Amino acid sequence: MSTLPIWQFDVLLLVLVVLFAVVALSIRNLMGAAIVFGAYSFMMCLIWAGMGAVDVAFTEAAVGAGVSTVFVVSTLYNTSATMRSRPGGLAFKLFIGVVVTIAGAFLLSALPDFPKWGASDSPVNAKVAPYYILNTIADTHVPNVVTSVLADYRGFDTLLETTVVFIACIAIYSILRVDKAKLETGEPAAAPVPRYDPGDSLIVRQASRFMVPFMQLFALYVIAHGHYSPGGGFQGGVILGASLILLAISFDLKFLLRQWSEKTLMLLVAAGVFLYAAVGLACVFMGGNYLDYSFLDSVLPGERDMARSHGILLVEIGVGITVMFSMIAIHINLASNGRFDRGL
Amino acid sequence: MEKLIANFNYVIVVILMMIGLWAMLAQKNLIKKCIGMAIFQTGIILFFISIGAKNEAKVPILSKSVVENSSAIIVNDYGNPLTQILMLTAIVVGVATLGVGLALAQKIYQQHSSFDEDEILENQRK
Amino acid sequence: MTVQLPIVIILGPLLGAVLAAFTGWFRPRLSHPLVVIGLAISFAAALKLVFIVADAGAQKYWLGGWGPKQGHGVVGIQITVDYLNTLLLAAVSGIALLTSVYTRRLVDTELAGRQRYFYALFSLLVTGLLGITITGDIFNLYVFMEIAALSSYALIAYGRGRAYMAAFNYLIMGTMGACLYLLGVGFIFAKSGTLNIDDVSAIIPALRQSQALFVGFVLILLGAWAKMAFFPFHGWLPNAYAHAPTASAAILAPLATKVAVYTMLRIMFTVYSIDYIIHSPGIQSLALYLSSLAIVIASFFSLTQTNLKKLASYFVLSEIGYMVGGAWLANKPGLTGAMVHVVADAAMTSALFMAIGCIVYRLGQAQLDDLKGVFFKMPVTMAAFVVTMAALIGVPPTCGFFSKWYLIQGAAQAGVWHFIAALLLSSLVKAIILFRIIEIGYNRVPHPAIEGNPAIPRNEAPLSMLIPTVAMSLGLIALGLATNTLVNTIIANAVPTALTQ
Amino acid sequence: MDTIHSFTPVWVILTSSVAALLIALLGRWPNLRESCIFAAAAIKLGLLLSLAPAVLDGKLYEFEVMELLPNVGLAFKVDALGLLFALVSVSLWIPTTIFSMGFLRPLKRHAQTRFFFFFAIAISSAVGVAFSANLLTLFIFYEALSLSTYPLVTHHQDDDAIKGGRKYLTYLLGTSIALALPAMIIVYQQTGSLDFANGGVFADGTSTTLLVVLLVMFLFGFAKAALMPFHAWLPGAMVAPAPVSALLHAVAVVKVGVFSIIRVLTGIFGVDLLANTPSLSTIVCVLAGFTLIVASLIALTQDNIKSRLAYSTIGQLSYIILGVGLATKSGIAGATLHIPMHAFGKITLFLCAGAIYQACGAKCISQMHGIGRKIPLTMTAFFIGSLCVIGLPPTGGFVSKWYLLTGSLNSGQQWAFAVFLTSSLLNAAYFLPFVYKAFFSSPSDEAKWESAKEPPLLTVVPVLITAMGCVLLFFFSGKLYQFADKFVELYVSK
Repeated sequence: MSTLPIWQFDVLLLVLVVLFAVVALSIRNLMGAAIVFGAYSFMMCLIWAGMGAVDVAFTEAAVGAGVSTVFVVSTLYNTSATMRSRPGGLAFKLFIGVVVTIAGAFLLSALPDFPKWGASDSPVNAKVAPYYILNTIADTHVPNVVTSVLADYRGFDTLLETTVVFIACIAIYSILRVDKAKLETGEPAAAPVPRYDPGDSLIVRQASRFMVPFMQLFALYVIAHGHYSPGGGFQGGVILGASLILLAISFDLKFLLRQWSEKTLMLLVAAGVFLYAAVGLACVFMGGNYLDYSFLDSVLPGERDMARSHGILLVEIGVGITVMFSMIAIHINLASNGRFDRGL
Repeated sequence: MEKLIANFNYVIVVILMMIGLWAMLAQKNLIKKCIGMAIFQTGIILFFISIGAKNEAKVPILSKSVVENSSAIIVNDYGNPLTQILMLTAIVVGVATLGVGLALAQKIYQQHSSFDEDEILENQRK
Repeated sequence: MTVQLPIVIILGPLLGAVLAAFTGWFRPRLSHPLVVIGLAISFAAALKLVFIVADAGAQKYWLGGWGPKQGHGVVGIQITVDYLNTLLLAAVSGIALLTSVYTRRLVDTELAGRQRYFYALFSLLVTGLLGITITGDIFNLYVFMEIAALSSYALIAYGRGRAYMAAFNYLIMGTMGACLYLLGVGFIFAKSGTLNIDDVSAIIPALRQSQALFVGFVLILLGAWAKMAFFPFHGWLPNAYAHAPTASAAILAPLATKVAVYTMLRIMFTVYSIDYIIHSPGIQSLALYLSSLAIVIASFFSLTQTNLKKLASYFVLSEIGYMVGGAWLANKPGLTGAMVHVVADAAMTSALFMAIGCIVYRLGQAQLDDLKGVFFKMPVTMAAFVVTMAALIGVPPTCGFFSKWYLIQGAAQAGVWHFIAALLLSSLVKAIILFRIIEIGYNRVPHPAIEGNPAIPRNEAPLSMLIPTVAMSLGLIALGLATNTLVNTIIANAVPTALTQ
Repeated sequence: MDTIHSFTPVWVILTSSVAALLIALLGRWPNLRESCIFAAAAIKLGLLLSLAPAVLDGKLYEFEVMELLPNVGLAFKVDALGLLFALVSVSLWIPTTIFSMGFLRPLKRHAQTRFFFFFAIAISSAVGVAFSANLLTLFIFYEALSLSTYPLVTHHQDDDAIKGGRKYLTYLLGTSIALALPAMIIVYQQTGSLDFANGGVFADGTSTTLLVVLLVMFLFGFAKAALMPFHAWLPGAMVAPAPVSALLHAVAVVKVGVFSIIRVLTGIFGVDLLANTPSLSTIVCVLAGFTLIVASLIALTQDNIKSRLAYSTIGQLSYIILGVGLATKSGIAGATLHIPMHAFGKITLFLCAGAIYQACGAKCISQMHGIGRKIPLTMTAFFIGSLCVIGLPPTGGFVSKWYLLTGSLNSGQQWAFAVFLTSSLLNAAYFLPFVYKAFFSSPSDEAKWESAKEPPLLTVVPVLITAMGCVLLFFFSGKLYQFADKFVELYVSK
């Protein structure tokens, strides 16, 4: 592990990140902006990996860089990638610029008051965090402290996080989905026919058909092995989702919808959250507080700490299901502008 | 010099946030606003992570040897897990908001065939 | 079993929503009753907790069994029901229950064919709002804020035409608010090391002079102000509530802003104690001027509106000025007034939007000058409307009067005369609007009882909408008469003890 | 001064509200509806008289319904002043109902049920104000009265009725919310209680500027007392039908305004605080005196009989305020006496105006020359009523003005004596010439004069009853003085 701070390497990365951010926002061509934004997220993963936050880097790579770029690109696919910049409005931009710089100065005024960067005795690293590191084996028998804190100590946060993903999915569904009635009446497709059609380039199709099984295998490993190595429900779920999105992009949407109908997708999105909430509820029926897996020891194998570890695994599976299918559903909606016929 | 390096992370965090905030408020293009929003959120995530970073700290996964006798765990060897899981939530929330924003932008484009806020306002007023 | 009540308040709507999402595909008729049952369970739990808290004090509940650990403080996530939030919990779940019954017919007509996920989102919004009110963990509050925000964007986007742009603006402002709040939490976390509200409030007094905590406080304040559409950030609210479908406005308007005000109260008085507020006079006078400005400008704009829904949204804006001003008076009557007004205003706005919903349901639109003869067409709805407007004006027996009483008393005690003038001005403006509506609806049409004048057919709203509206408007009077007992038993000990007079 | 804890005051208020409900139900049977009003009025009068003996020898009836704010509740306390005012308004309710039966029915006015419904509610809120034990209960019933009289003022629902109603509400609701409410809250915040205590509520340390500000806010806050700048709603409210302007704008509504000011001056500020802080009593007297003179002068110029009577009412109200402002025993006694005297006198005049309109359709005085010969009964009642308002011997008005004059003599404000005299002369100036012309000069409008005939019995009888009441008051003024004396003994120490 590199000792911090080799400041030359970090400074370079941080400056690059700021550069990418500025470029992403000033490029005229929106597609270009999306790509630079993807690069910006990748740089972010590097910085976080450099700082020891491996799980976060993994999630950012899968969710931040991977899937959001696909979302932005599929939105642009359905609309127009060129940005007609209108003259004028400079005064307003300057005014906002001034307001923002004042806010920035105000934030920086708190700088000297912060604990030294990287100090291991700062309140954040000394108050609550040590308990997790010291007691994770005794409590949950899960070496990867992040997974144990994620799914058990602060399990309620993760349940709500999964609910956020679930809401995003049904929100986008209810915004974009064009109900069948309008579809049959042959309403003229408002969006212009996209200029370039991905077509069926043989190389892309064969390569993706070859890659998808390995991706899914790796994703299942990530979910199952979340106890011992970086990874977990989110990352695994996103990779599974990404594998199916890869199929949808390389072939066409119909190909994916033949295997996974719209109804099963949306039901499974709800099923994941239901599984998570039901596990919590089971703990209540067993006499403990909500999401207290140790009370499931009569149901799950092993005594109390193993029960917690199995409880965490169950919950991770629930998260994985929801995240996977909501990523797919969101992609389909965004790509096909709610018509579920042909998309990116 | 030492002081500047030590707090370099925070300066970058503030710069990133201000770029994001500026984009959200000043940019007229809806997609640029969404990208600005994502940048603003990643800025905050960088802030949280840089609080929890520890010098010479390993990834917070307890090695095989320590799993047997849990008394040998030295807290300062391992990174801070708490800030990391907070940021897992923040990233996922960021993506969710981005998705909803893009869906709305798409629907607005379908109505006004333009992403530019001023054109949309004129169109609405007609 | 009663020890599990706090989590039942959240689980009711959450599981209701997930099940409603399932049945959305098999038997869509079933998702509405499921959500109503979920909300009923939650309301029953919240009501029971009001009585438990009234005599036994704050109830703490640790999720996953992870309570306070020696030397580390609370390790897991804690949810607390104490004097400050128990009333709001009962109010939010009660109003949500009534509104869910009320919106049945509205959803069938306005969102025909697109309502598969409406009730799931409705229930998730209520989960988010109840979560913000009940949680005892500042990061958990952020996650609940996002749940409430995302479902409200979707609910607004159900509207036609300009609703999408309004929802997009709301999304940008809402995310900016949530991010500012998260950054504020980050600053507090950096200085205190823990996320649990009780532990943080124990640490903060020792770090009074720290600039980071001050910046964190300002950030959270700006975040809360953006979420509640307080004066400088109020641009998105009128469009959002006016162009949203009436059913969404009926659930969003009464609750979303009040819960954001609660967040500000919780951070101001529980996390940062009262003497932190008193020692930051710069913000106090700024907040008071801004709240007076908010009340005056919102009242002025409401005079110029011709659409009922836009009119009601400007009322919501001016009511926020009441609450923020009351909280920032930082004395006992002012704070009591703010807390009473949070609950009272939720009920008043809900009754107002329900009455407007009935009018929109029957007359198809809500333009003011097309309301001729509405008092004869819909006598019961308009009676409820007059009672609600009387409450907003502050006519004695209703709850609006008592909260205004405490606010003016607090302002008089603090010597903040511009706030009193703003309060009275907004009551007068609302009185003018009420009597303008009475003139249009009642006087300007030839009285049907006189022979020779055309008889006006009765066209009352359906029973399933009428009963909640009338119940809510009568509830305003009941709440008014009960204010005194509520203040003595619950709100008096929610006010920080440092405030003597 | 011991207090009797009993529910009767609440019964008194509730009877007319219950009557209102019955009226609403019996909409379709007018006779049944009217009889139910008479029954309610009779019961109310009976209950009030049952309270009279105990109140006359110093006991107070008290009842607290519920606590609305820390140590301020919805509470009733019946003392001499309250009982007197309630007796006056209820006893005059009966003749007015008879009159409105006679007046409204033949004109086949619409929505009579609504009319009588809100009439009954107005009466119950007026009695509520009379019995309130603290300023908050008084404010609640004050607002209820404003809101319940709005439909009565806009009864005809034509354009000028709407305009009159709009002016009526902007003045009454506007001033009560903008001035009376904050003043009341500041008093509560300063002293912690709103009960009408006989020594006044303020601790003696309070700064006089605050007292002056609060006094002005109260004087103008209770705009029903029609002090000068905020008097315009009274002439505006003359668009209402005759019975409304008779009972409400002569007795119930305006007297509530004056009654609240008396309560504030004696119960909140305290008479001795008024007496020995010269700035407070001069403000009251100057405002009242100014209103007195200017209103009487304007009344001279008014051709429409109802607006002339309206301006005369504004003047007479300021009599009462000036009487209390003098802060002397006989001044306050005179003011208390003037409430019933003026009530009976002015209601007779308003009812006569209604009767004349019904008889010959004339609204302006210039059209009414010589009709005395055609409708002698109404005009004699009008004459007696005007005597009572001017304050000449055979009628009760004389007694109250007598006490007011003696009060002004031994008070600090000697000039009040001159003000009282000049305004009485002005009263005579705008009433007697009209009465003279009505009887003796030749008719100015032939057509109207020919068609004029005595109005139906139902409208003439109540007018005669009230006129006879004025005369009776003169002879039984001793009984009324007992009320005034008891009230003065309670609130005035020196």
